[in-house]
Amino acid sequence: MNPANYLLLSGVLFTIGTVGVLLRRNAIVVFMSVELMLNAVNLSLVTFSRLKGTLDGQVIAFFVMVVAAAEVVVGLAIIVTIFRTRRSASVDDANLLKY
Amino acid sequence: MISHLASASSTAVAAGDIKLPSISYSALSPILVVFGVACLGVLLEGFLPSRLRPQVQPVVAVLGFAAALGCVVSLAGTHELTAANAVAIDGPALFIEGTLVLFGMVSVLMFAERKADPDGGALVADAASLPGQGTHRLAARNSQTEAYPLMVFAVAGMMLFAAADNLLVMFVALEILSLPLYLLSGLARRRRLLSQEAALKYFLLGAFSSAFFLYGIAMLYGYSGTVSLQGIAVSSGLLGKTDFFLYLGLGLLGIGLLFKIGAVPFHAWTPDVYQGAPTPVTAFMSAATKIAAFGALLRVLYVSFAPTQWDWRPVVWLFAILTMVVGAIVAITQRDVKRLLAYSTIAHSGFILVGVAAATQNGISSSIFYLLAYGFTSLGAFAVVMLVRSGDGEANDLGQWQGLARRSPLLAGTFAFLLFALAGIPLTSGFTGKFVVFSAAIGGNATFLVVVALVTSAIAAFFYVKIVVLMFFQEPRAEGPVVVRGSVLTYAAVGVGIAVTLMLGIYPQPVLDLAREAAQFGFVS
Amino acid sequence: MTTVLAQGITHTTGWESAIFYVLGTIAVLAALGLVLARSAIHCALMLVVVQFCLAVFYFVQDAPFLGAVQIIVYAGAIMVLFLFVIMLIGIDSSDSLVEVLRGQRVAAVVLGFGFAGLIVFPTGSAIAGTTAVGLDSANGVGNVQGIARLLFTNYVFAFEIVSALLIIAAVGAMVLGHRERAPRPTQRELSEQRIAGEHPSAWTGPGVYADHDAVDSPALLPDGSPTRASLPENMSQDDIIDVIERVGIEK
Amino acid sequence: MPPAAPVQYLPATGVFSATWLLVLFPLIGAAVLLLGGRYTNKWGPYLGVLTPCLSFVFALFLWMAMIGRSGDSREISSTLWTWIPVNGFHVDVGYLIDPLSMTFVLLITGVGGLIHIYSLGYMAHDERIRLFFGYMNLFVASMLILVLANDYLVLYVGWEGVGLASYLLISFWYFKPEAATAGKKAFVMNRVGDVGLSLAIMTMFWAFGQTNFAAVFGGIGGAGSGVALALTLLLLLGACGKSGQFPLQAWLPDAMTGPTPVSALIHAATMVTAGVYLIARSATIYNASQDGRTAVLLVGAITLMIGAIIGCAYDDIKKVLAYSTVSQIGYMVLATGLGTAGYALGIAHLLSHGFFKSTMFLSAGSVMEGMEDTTDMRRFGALTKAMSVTHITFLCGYLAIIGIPPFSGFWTKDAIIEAAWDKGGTSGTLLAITGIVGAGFTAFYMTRLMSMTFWSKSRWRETFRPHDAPKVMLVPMGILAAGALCVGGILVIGRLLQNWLVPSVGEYTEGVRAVNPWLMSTITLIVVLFGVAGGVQGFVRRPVPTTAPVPVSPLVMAARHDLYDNAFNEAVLMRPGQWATRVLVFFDNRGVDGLVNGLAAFIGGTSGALRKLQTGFVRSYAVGILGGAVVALGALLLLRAA
Repeated sequence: MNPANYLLLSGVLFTIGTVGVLLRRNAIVVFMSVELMLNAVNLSLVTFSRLKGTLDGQVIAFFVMVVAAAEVVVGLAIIVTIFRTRRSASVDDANLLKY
Repeated sequence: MISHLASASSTAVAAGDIKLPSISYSALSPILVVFGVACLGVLLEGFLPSRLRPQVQPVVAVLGFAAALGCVVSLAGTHELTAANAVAIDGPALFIEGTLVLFGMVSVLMFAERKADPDGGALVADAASLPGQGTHRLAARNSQTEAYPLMVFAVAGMMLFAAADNLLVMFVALEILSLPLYLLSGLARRRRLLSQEAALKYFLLGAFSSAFFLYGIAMLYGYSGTVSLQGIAVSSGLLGKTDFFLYLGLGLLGIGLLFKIGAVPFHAWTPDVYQGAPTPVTAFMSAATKIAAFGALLRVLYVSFAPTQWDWRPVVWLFAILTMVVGAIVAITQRDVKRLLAYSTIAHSGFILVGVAAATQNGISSSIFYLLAYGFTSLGAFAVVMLVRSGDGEANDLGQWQGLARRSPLLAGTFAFLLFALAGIPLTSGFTGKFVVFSAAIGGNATFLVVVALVTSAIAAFFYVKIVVLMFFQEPRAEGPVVVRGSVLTYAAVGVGIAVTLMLGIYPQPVLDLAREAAQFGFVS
Repeated sequence: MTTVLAQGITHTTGWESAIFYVLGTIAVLAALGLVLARSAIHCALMLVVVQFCLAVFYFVQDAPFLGAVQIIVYAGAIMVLFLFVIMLIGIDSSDSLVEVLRGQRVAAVVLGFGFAGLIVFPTGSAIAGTTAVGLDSANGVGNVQGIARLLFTNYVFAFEIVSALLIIAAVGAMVLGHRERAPRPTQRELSEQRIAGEHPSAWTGPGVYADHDAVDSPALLPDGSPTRASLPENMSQDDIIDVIERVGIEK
Repeated sequence: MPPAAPVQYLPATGVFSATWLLVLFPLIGAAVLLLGGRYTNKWGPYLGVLTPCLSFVFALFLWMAMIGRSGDSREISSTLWTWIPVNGFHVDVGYLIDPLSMTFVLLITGVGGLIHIYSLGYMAHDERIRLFFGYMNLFVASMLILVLANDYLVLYVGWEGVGLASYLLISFWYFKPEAATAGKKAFVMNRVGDVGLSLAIMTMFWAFGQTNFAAVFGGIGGAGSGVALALTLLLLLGACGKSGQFPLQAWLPDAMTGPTPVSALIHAATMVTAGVYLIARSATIYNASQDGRTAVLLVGAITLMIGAIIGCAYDDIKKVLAYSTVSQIGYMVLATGLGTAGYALGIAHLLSHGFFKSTMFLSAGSVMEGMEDTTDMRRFGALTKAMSVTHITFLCGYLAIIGIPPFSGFWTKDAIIEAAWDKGGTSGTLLAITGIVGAGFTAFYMTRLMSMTFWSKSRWRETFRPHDAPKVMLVPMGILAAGALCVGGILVIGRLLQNWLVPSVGEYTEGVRAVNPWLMSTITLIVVLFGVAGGVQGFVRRPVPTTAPVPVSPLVMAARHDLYDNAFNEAVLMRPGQWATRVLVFFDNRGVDGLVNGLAAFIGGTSGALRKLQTGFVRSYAVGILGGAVVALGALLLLRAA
């Protein structure tokens, strides 16, 4: 097997993540789809790291995890706040702002 | 080649101590000062009694920005890479840093306005409490002072975003500037539901687009083995079989940047978020986020992708045209003044993209000049919006602005002047900005783009003038708006906006010279 | 040194190939599950599966440190946070199967295939016959040491400023989560407010007359249906029509 | 065409180095009146009148100084400050004062000053009179910037400024619904013209790297004919928008909803002639392109006919005058299209038109004031006695416009017709015939106007108490009327103006086939007298119905009943006339309006449709982002493959 095949898997996972963002209504699931995209990116980074023989990719992947953690905190806080006022976590319900 | 060098350097770690790279703290001082002030703000939140915070926090922020501005000025002419090529301190970076700090100062004035709303300030007192709960009333006269350190963090992130010379640092800076903005969007005192919705939308779409940005970084790393902008530039000179990753990386990276800029079709968040967010935050975003994102876009395109410019320029053309046309046309039927200004910023992004498409040194200088000019006009316009209110909160419906000139001719005249600047009427900064950007584009052989831009400016002028007519030539409604007496802070923000707009319209030479000098050596490479 | 560079990996070992195909399939299926499962809990579990698979890939690809972090931080801490929030806002919240946005599903699928096509197929041809340099030399003194060295040299500035992000996250969570508690009114205060307040008569108790104490909420008749007679006489006609539409009083 | 010699202007010395004072006075006036708020209510109007008068006095000084110089040292230019320095190219804010701009400065400040004085009386009862004078001062300042600029970009500043002031003044009585609509229409049509001008400026920048007059005129010879043609057409588009020329004429008649002094100053005497100024100023460019000049001729000829024919169809006194303006500007544009033979003649007609048309507008304002703001001529009649002074001034303007010798129009209009004939060839003949026929129509509709207003039987309501306006209005009217009678003769006899303008628009050239000017004048005069006769026949002898006869236009009605009795005439003359009038009125009201409204509706509709895409659903926005991603990646990969 070509060691670069992980890139194909990563592309597929990333795409599934984007489709999830488009399809799901629960804000938390949408956010999890974004996390899936980030995971796919990490897989690419690790694979490229191996293809290039440098550890930079792994370091970047590590940073991605740290940043993702911070993003999750803020994102979930926002979702919880909006849930508390609306009693709903559906992104479709949040459409007062339009046109 | 470069990948081999890079791999050699990182494989040669077998022995020896780790040597910290040299970090030029003086070159980084503006950014570090702003970061420091943000941390100080967080500490003040913890240790100051809540009574003092609303007075102390804005002072600290403004003083911090002033100190940072001093650092920027003292660094003028610096041209260096520091912290292991993580940050580039060069002309454009310093120009943008200075501008951002100034925008930050003006925005703080608007954040600190507490007289316009009878309950105190545009920011909510207690974001966590629900409307109608007892705590809400109790804390009504306070406001969430954490907004100041968050906003200062955002400024720091923006400064770094425009100066980052390494895609990883750029990504971290992107998050540092985005997360506070997500939070700030949700802090409006009035119309909490809209504000929270804005925060949610901004957050979800922002996270979505930064995933694309990140995937782009991965692809560029995969192509060149490095994430430093110069490294990519060097390897993109030698296109090979895997140059697919280069193009893919550029495209994905561009999506993240165009999202922040608000280019069509990545713009959809802009009107919603601008409408829902507290007005000071909207003003801050429209001025500051834009210049930071364009700074990063210019840096990426002009440093890393200069060798492939013939391939990306048509794509920038495409998005510039889409952005101008959609922004100008959709604005015509808007009924909400903040939404309308949001579409106006979209159209302006298109005009700046015209300058970006020039791919010349003049493209840099004209774009950053335009961003500075536009930022001050936009800050002034949103500051006016803060002062026009009806019973509960701002009177954002355009119908309520009808006949404003009868009630408050000076305010209406001020707003009309700012609108003329946005429309690009001569003797305002808007005209000068458009002129330099379009002439740079002509110099860069993008004449067709300029023709489209002129036609869209003509369309866009229509809705600006429509508001002027509404304010001056129509009878006010019975339940029309009240123009409140704000504190001197908001008046100062409006005054600065007007003064800069007029000055750059009549005598722009000093600032144009500054922008040209800043762009003279281009980006460090 | 030179020999290391010249060598390269053109094919993975059989073990690795097997792991890739098996776990890769599982990861894709789990990812699809994330998109398709109705319950948010199931989605979260699917994501954990994907993350475990990826952790294995990291181990296999000479990134043991990342693999460990993936399991501890990502699949562990972050996903627990997700689950925690799902529990908080209602475990039974599941998406309905009906798509309300016209064309959304079609657009999602078409764009998904388009995007995948733009990425996967050219990638496939771009990587044909790739030689991986491999990390044997980079990991020479150990993976963790190698990463640490980079972290504290080339990426030291990013490492420093990431701290700002953590502060922002902490402050942000506090801004949205922390509530200034007002002193709770005592029972005496409550009853005084109810009886001796500015109201001409006592407030209605909950569930007696109307489901709301706003003036435009009609009282309920014994059979539970709202009555128009209870509405104030000086309400405008438009408002009464509104109320009628809202609660469905007849006439 | 030999390449033009590098253009050199003399530096400003002496009194000329203070030329900027011309602009400064009204600018200060505008600033004080507009920013001062209600504190200036008491004395504001007087300040507003004072500033253009000051400028006029100063302009007279400058004029004297200029006459004192020899002919080849009358082009003086100076830079005030650098406005936009960019890309090794810079725009200086400066001025150029030469015979052409001097002429305009005198017209603007002189006529403008008189109209300001008139407005003191006309607007006396309007509570927003201060604002009115603020806008008027703004207009004068912008117009002076326009004509004094030495750079197309600075000219553009004035161009936008007059547009803004005109727009504000058209909508001044915003509570009338038609005022708001008219303002909007003027805005839209002017934007079309403005796009033309801004594209022209961009083209100059692209071709010459500069936009100042010296560089553009110096470089035009060396640039290709394509550049010259593009510039001429784009500048012509700008001129059409501002001057109400075909196909952008429809806004001008609607603009009459503004106060009458505005119609007189802006929409008759000065701003609408800015297009003619632009063409004359760009004489060097137009000399370089034969095709460009042909386009100008065509626009001028079409417009003069359209304006004259439609002028016959309206009953609103100000609209008739407005179409008359459209038509007269058509004459001027036609003259400038003749090239070196015509620039000076166009300017001469512009000046005499400035006098007689503002006289007539001010007189019309006086009539309206006496008739409770009625503008319908069918409600007038028999005002000769009640408004004797107004009648006399109007009569002066009337005699001047229809060209009865020895009054202004006779000299300036006939000179244009002769020059057109002198052009030679079929085109020259056709143009001259157009001019003569147009003169006949002019005589007809102006006679009709005079008859219906003054000479026919009284049709006004009993409540009206017609009376002459107060002195503050009559005096300016009288001065302008005197000018209307004699200015044309003064300018044209002895080629006074032509020689004066030589430094600006070049040496005057004779046409190829000289014809006895007296023969030409006689023919024109006969046609004019026919027109007068028709007007008298239709509207003095016969009673004028108080409501317009339907369904045909008044011209046709008149023609049917009185002018032509036999079938031959009906078939040959009337039917085409009827057809032409109907079609033109239709197109003017529906066609051009329709186009403008259609364009607006189209953009509005697109806007509405695009707006619906902003559904408020995050997931729809995500579709947009992913779609954009696919497009961006697809485009990049295509470009990579290419």
